[in-house]
Amino acid sequence: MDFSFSDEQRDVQNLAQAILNDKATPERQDALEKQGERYDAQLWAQLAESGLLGVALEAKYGGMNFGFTELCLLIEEVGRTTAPVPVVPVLVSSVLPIQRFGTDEQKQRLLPGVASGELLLTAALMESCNENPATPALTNARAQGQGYVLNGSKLCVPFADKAQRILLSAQTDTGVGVFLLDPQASGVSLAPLKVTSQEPQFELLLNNVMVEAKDVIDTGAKGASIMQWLAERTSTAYCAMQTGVSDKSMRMTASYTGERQQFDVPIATFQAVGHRAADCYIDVECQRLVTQQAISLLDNEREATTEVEIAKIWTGDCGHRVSFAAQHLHGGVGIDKDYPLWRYCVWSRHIEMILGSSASTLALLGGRIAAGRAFAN
Amino acid sequence: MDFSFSDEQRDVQNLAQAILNDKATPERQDALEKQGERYDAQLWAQLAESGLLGVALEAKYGGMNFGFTELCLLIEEVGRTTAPVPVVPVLVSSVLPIQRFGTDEQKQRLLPGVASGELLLTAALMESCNENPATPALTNARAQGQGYVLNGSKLCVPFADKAQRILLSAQTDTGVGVFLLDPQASGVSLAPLKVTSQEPQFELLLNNVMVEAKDVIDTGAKGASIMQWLAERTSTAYCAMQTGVSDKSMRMTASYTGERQQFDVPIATFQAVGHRAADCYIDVECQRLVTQQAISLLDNEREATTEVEIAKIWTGDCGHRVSFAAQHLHGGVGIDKDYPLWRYCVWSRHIEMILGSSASTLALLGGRIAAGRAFAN
Amino acid sequence: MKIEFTPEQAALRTELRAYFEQLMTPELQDEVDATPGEGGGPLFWQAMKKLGQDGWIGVGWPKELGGRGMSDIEQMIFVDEVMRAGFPFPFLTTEAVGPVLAQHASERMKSELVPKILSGKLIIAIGYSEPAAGTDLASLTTTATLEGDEWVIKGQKIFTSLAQHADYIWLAARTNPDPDIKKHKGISIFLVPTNAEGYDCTPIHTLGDVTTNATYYDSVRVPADHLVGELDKGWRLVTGQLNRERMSLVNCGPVSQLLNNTIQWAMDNKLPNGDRVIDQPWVQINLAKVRSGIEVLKLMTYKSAWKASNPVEGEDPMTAAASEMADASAAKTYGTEFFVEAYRLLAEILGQASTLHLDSKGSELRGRLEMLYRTASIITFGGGANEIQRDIIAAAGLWMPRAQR
Amino acid sequence: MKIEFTPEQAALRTELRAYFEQLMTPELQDEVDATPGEGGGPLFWQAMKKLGQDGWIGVGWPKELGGRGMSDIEQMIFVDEVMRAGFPFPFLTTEAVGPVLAQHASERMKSELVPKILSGKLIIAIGYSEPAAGTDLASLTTTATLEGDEWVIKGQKIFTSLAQHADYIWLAARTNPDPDIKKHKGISIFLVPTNAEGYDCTPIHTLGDVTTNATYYDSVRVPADHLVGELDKGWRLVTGQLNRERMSLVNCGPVSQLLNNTIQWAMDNKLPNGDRVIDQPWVQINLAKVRSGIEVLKLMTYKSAWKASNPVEGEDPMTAAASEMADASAAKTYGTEFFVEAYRLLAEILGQASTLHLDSKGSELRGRLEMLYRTASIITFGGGANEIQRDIIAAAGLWMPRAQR
Repeated sequence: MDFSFSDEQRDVQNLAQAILNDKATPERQDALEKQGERYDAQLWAQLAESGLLGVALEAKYGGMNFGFTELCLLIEEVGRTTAPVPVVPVLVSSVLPIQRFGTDEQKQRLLPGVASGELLLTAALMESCNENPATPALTNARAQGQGYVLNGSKLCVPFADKAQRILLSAQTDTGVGVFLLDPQASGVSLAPLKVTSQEPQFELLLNNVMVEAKDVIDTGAKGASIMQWLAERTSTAYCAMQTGVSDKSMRMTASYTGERQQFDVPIATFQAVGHRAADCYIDVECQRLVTQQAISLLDNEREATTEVEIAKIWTGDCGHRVSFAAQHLHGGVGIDKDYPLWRYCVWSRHIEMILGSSASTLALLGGRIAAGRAFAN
Repeated sequence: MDFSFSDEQRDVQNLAQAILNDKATPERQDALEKQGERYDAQLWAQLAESGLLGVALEAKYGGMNFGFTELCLLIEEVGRTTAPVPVVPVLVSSVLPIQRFGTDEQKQRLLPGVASGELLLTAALMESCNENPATPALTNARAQGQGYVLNGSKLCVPFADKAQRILLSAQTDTGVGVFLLDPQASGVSLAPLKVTSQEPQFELLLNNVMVEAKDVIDTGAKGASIMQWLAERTSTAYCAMQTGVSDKSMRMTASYTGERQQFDVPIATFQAVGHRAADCYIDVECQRLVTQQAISLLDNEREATTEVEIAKIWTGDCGHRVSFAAQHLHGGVGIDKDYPLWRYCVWSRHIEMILGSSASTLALLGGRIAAGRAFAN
Repeated sequence: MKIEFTPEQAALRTELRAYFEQLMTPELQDEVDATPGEGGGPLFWQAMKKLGQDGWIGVGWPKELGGRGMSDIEQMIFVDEVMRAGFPFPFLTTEAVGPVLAQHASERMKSELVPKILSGKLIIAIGYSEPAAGTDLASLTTTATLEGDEWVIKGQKIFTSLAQHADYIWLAARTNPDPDIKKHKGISIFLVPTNAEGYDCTPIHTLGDVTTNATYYDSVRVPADHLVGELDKGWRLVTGQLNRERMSLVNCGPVSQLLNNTIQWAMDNKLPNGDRVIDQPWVQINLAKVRSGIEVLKLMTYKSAWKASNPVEGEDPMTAAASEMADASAAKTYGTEFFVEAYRLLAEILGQASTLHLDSKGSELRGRLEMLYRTASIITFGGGANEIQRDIIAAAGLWMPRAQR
Repeated sequence: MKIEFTPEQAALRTELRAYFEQLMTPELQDEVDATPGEGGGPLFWQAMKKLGQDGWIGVGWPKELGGRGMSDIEQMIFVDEVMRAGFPFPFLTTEAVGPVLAQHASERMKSELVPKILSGKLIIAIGYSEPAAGTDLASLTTTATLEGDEWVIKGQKIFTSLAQHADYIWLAARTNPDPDIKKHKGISIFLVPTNAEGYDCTPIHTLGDVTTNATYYDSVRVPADHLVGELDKGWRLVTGQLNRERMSLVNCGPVSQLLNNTIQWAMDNKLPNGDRVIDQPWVQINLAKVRSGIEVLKLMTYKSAWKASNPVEGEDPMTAAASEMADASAAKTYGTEFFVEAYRLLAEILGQASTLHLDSKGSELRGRLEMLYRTASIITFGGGANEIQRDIIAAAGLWMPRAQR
C-alpha cells in the first residue's frame, strides 16, 4: 500500500497545472465557446510541446515513458480547469489500445504524431441504446480482399471531424473486430451533435466504408476483450477527470460561501451550509480513493473490473451531488454563465453519463456479485 | 377530494387516544415486558368494552358499522403509543377477510367474540423466504372427506398461541385455498420466536392437520385474490400504524432537543439539528399522505395495488429514516430502555419488514410500470 | 376523507387535458422549446389571447374581479394541466401579482392593467432580488423617493425573469431609509413601466439557457399612483402569496408527463440483445422511484388546495397559519429536491443520449432531460432557499426554538 | 502510488485470518454472541490470555514498551482481521488508553498495569460522558480534589461501557474549578480502581442489548500517583487519540464479513418459484450498493494508516494536522452513516427473517442484522457526534469560517 506520488509524478502534475492554469482560463474558454467550438488548438500544441501528450507513450514514439497513473494526473488537472482539450478520447481511448494491441506499423504511423500534437485520434464507443463498446450491435464489418467493409452507425463520437483515425468496434463473422477508421474515407458521413458539455461530438454513419488491412487491429477473436480493456481505462480516466471537476467545484463553493454575506454574516457560518459542503468533502474523498485504486490496479495490469465499476458508481454519484450542492450553495451566481461554475456542472454530467450511469453500473456489479465474482475480500 | 375527518371519525380517534394514552403508558409496557409477554389483556378488554374492537364490524356482529378508515385511525393511535395489543393481526388480517369472504356461519361464530374481546383470531402470512401469502409454497392442503388435511409450515405468526383460529393459505389441487386453522388441533405445533418488536410470534408446523369443512373459506379458485385483498389491507394498516409511530418519534425528538442543553444552548437551535428534524417532518407528511390515499381507496373498494405499493415503499423509508434520526438526535437517551423511544424504533423495523421491504416493493412497482399498469395519471 | 377526484373534478381534468392538447400545436411546441420556460414568441401571444377569450386566465380570481371564481382544487387541476402540457403560462402575472394588484393598486392602474392581464396581453416581471439581497431579501437597497407627485427610483435588480417580455416590473424598493427600523419595514411595491426613461435591462445568460435579466433603475420616475398598497408596508405583499407560490413551484404535472414519456420511450426502444430498455430491472426500479415520489407531490398540492377552501372549524388561527406555512415549506423542499433526483433517475435510463440537446440530431424526449439537468437547481435556492424552508419547518411545524440571527 | 497489498502484507493478512478462524471456536462464538460487543466471559478471558501469549496484544506499541512495533498498515490489517472474526478485542484498553498510560502514567502504575494489559488480563473502561456533558464533553462536572496525598473524586459518569468487566476506570475529572478559565482547561485524567470505596456501577439497559453503565464516585479516594500526565492538562490526553479512535470505529472488517455471509445466504436459499434469492435483481443492486460502499471504507482506513507512517515531506505541520483531522472526521461520518444504510440494505434481502433475534428459532446469519439494527445508531452520535464531525470537516478540510459558539 503506497498512496504517495513519486517525484516524477509530482513533476507531471505541476507541469500540467502550470500550463492549464495559465492557458485554460475562464476568459479563454468563454472566447472559444463564443466562436462556436470548445477546442483549444493552441493549448493542445503547448501540451505537446511540454511533452505531456506523450506522458504515457513509450520513448520510441516520442513519449515520456510513464504509465496510466501519470496520464490520469494530467487528466485530473484538465478536469480541475475544464480545459477544452480532448485528453480522454485521444490519449486514453485510442492511443492506449493502439500502443498495446496495435501493429508496429500502426504505432509508428500514428503515435509519434499524437505526441507531437500533429494529429488527433479518437474512438467511437457508443451506439444508440448501446453503451458497451464490447458488444457492437449497429455496426458490422465484412471481410473484402485484404480489408473490411463497414456499415452502421455510432453516436456521440468526440472530435470525429478532426481525427486522423477513429477507433471503433464492429460485428464480424468471427466476433467483434476493432478497426481504425479514416473519417475522410468514402461512405463516411458525420453529423454534428449538440451536447450538454459542449464537447464537439458527431453522429457517424458508415455506408460501405472500406478499411484497409493496415488499419485493422483485430478481426474478431480478441476484439471484445480489447474493447473491454479500453472501456475500463476510458471509464477510469473520466473518473480521474471527475476528481478534478468535483474537487474544484467544492473549493469554489467553500470560498464563495466564505465571502458571500447574507443576514450580515458569511453564509458559510450557517451550519446547514457548512455541512452541505462537508458532505461534498466526504464525497470527493470517497470518489478520489476508489478512482486512485482503479488507476493503480489498471496501471499494473491487474484484473480490476470490480474496482473500475465501483469507481464509476462513485463518480456518477459524487459528480451529481457535488454539482448540485455547488449550484445550490452559490445561488444565482452558480448558474450565471459569467461565473465559471457552470462548466464544472456540465462536465460532471458528461462524465456521469459516459459508458454507463451509476444505476446501470450498480446492476452490472450486482450481477458479478451474484456470479460469485465480487466478494468483499 | 376530501382530506377531512367526519365527526364520527374524530370521535373514534378521540376515544382511542383517551384509552391508549391512559392505559398504554411506558410504565405499563415496561412492566408487561418484564413479565415476559408484550400483550395487554386488560387493555384489550377495555378496547372491547369501548366498542373499538368492533369499529369496522357490521352492527349484527356487535360492531360499530364503520369502515377501514375508522379502523386505521385506531391503528394509528396504537402506533402512536406502541400499545401492546394485536390490532392488525386480529382486526385486519383475519377479521376483515372473514367478514367479506367468510360464510354466514363463520361470521356468526367468530366475529361477535372478537368484538366483545372474548376471542382472538390471527393470520399466518409468511413462510421462510416467502412473504407473499397469495403464493403459499411450503404449505399444502388436500381434500379429505368434507374437510382438508394440511401440511407444511408458516413463520412469524403473531399471537398464534392465543388465537381461536389462524387464517392461512395453502396450495390445493385447484389453486390456493384459504383456511381457518384451529391451533389446538392435533398435528399443530407452535414454537415461540424472539423478534425485534417483542411481539409474541410463533413458528407454526402442520403435520397432517385436519381442517373441517366449516373452517374452509376458499378451496382454491379465489384464494389467491382473497389473500391479495387481505395483504393489501394488512400492509396499509401497518402503514397507518407507522404514521403514528413516526409522528410520535419525531415530536419526542423535537421536544427533547428543545430542552437538552449543550454548549449552553438547547441543541434544537443548532441548524443541523433543526434541519434533521425538518427532514423527519417532510418524511412523516409524505408517508401520511400516501397512506391516507391508500386507506381511502381501499375503504371504497377501488383497485389500489399501485397506491398500496407506494404507501408501503414510503412507510419503509420513512420508518427507517425517522427511527435513526430520532435515535441520533436523542443521543444516549434515545437508546436507554428507561426512556420510551426505543419501542418506537423497534416497531418501525417491524412494520418496515412485514410483507415486503421498500426495496422489494419498488421492484414490484417497477414490474407493474413495465407492464403498462402504473403510468402517472 | 375521500382522496380521489369527484366525478366533476375528473370531468374538468379531462376537458382541460383535451383543451391543452389542442392548444399546444407542434408549431407552438417548437416555439416554446426554443425559449425554455419563457414564452414571448408570436404563437405564445396568440395562444394567450385565445386563453383569455376562452376564459382560462384568472380562473381562481373572484368573479367580481373578472375571474372564474374557481375553487382551489379546480384551480389546482387547471395548473396541473397547463403545466403538464408544457405551455409557459405566466402564473406570476396571473396568479401571484395579478390578484394582489387587482385588490391593492390605485384605481387608475387597476382599470388599465386588469383587463389586459385577463385578456392575455400583459406580462409583469418581478423585481425583488438584488446582487447583495437574495435569500436575505429584506436587505434590499434600491430606493424610491417622493419628489413632487413622482417617485424617483434608484438601484439595481438581478434575476428579473421575463423582464424582456414584460410591460411592467413589480418592484420592491426601500421607501423608509431610517436605519433604526427593522429592515423588512420601510419597503414598498411599485409598478414600473419598462418603457420609462432611466430603465434598462440587460440579459444574464444562465447554465439552463433560461435568459434572465439584470434591470437598472437610474432615477426612473413614475407617477405617485404607481405605488401599490400602503407606503412602507410592501413586505406584506411580498410575503403574502409565498405559501401558494411555493406550492406552485412543485406542481407534479410536468414531471408526471415526463415520467410517462420516459416509460413509453423505454417500452419502444430496444437493447442490442433484443430486450426492450424497460425490461432491465434497474430501469424499472428507477421508474418506480420516480413514480412513488410523484404520488406524494400530487397529494401535497391537492391537500394544500383543499385546505385553502376548507379551514378546520374552531382551529386557532395562529396554529393554522403555522401548519400551512410548514406544509408549504415541506412541499417546496421535498418537491424541488425530488425533481433533481427524478430527473437524474430518468436521465440514467436514457444514458448518454440524455446529454443530447433538443436542437441536436439524436436527442430524445425533445431534449427535456438534457435541459432539466441545467435548470433543476434554480428552484432549490430560488423561491426561498431550502435552508430557509427547513428553518421554517422546524419552527412552525415542530415548534423548535431557533437560533438568534 | 500502488494501492494494493505488498506480498508481505498479504501474507500477514492470510496468517491472521487463519489464526482468528481457529481462535473463534463455536463455543467462544456463542459466548460472544450472548453479550454483543462486550466479551468478559470465561472463554473470552481464555482467548485474551492466548492472544497475549502469542504476542497479539499491543501489536502497534513500540517494542520498548513491550509491543510488536508494527507499522500502521500492519496494525490496520490486524484490526481488520480481529474485527472481521467478531472477537470483542478490547481496543480501547490496548490501543487507545494503553499506549498513553504506558507513556504518561506514574512509574508505579505503569509497572503494575502494562504487563497485565499486554498479557490480556486487564480491561480499562473510559469515564468521560456525564448526564449533562455528552457532545459538549468539556463541560464535565465530576471533580477531583487533592486532600493530603490522595485525590477525592466526586461525581457521576454515564455510558461507562465495559465498567462491569474493568479493573480500572480511565476517568476525566475537573481539577481546576476556576470559572474564569476556559472549560476544557483544568481537566485531569485519573486511574480509578473499580474496587475503591465509594465507587458504584449500575447497568443501563439499551435498545441494542449492549449493557453500558452509570458509574458513581461518592468521595472515592485514590493515591496521588493515580493522576495520569500533568495536572489540569488532561484534555490533551482525551483528544490526542481522537483521530485514530474515529478511524477504528469504521473498520470495514465486520461489514465485509457480513456482506459475504449475506451473499452466500442469498445464493443458498430459494424462493417459491425455485429461483435463488440472489437471482432477484433488486437483491443484486442492494448487494452492489453495500459492496461499493465498503470499498471506500477499506481505502479510507488504509490511507489513514499509511499517512501515519508516511508524513508528506516538507508539509506545513498545521496543514497536515488539519487534513488528518478532516479525513478522520470524514471517515467517521461516512462510515457510521454507511453502516446504518448497509445494514438496512442487507436486512431487506432477508426480509422479515431479519427481525428474528439470534436466540430465536429461524434466525439467519446468527441474528447479526437483527442486532445491528438496534446498535447502529450508537456510533453516529457517540465517538463525537456526526454534527461535530461535519463542523470539523468544513473548518479543517475546507477552511470555511465557523459560527461563534
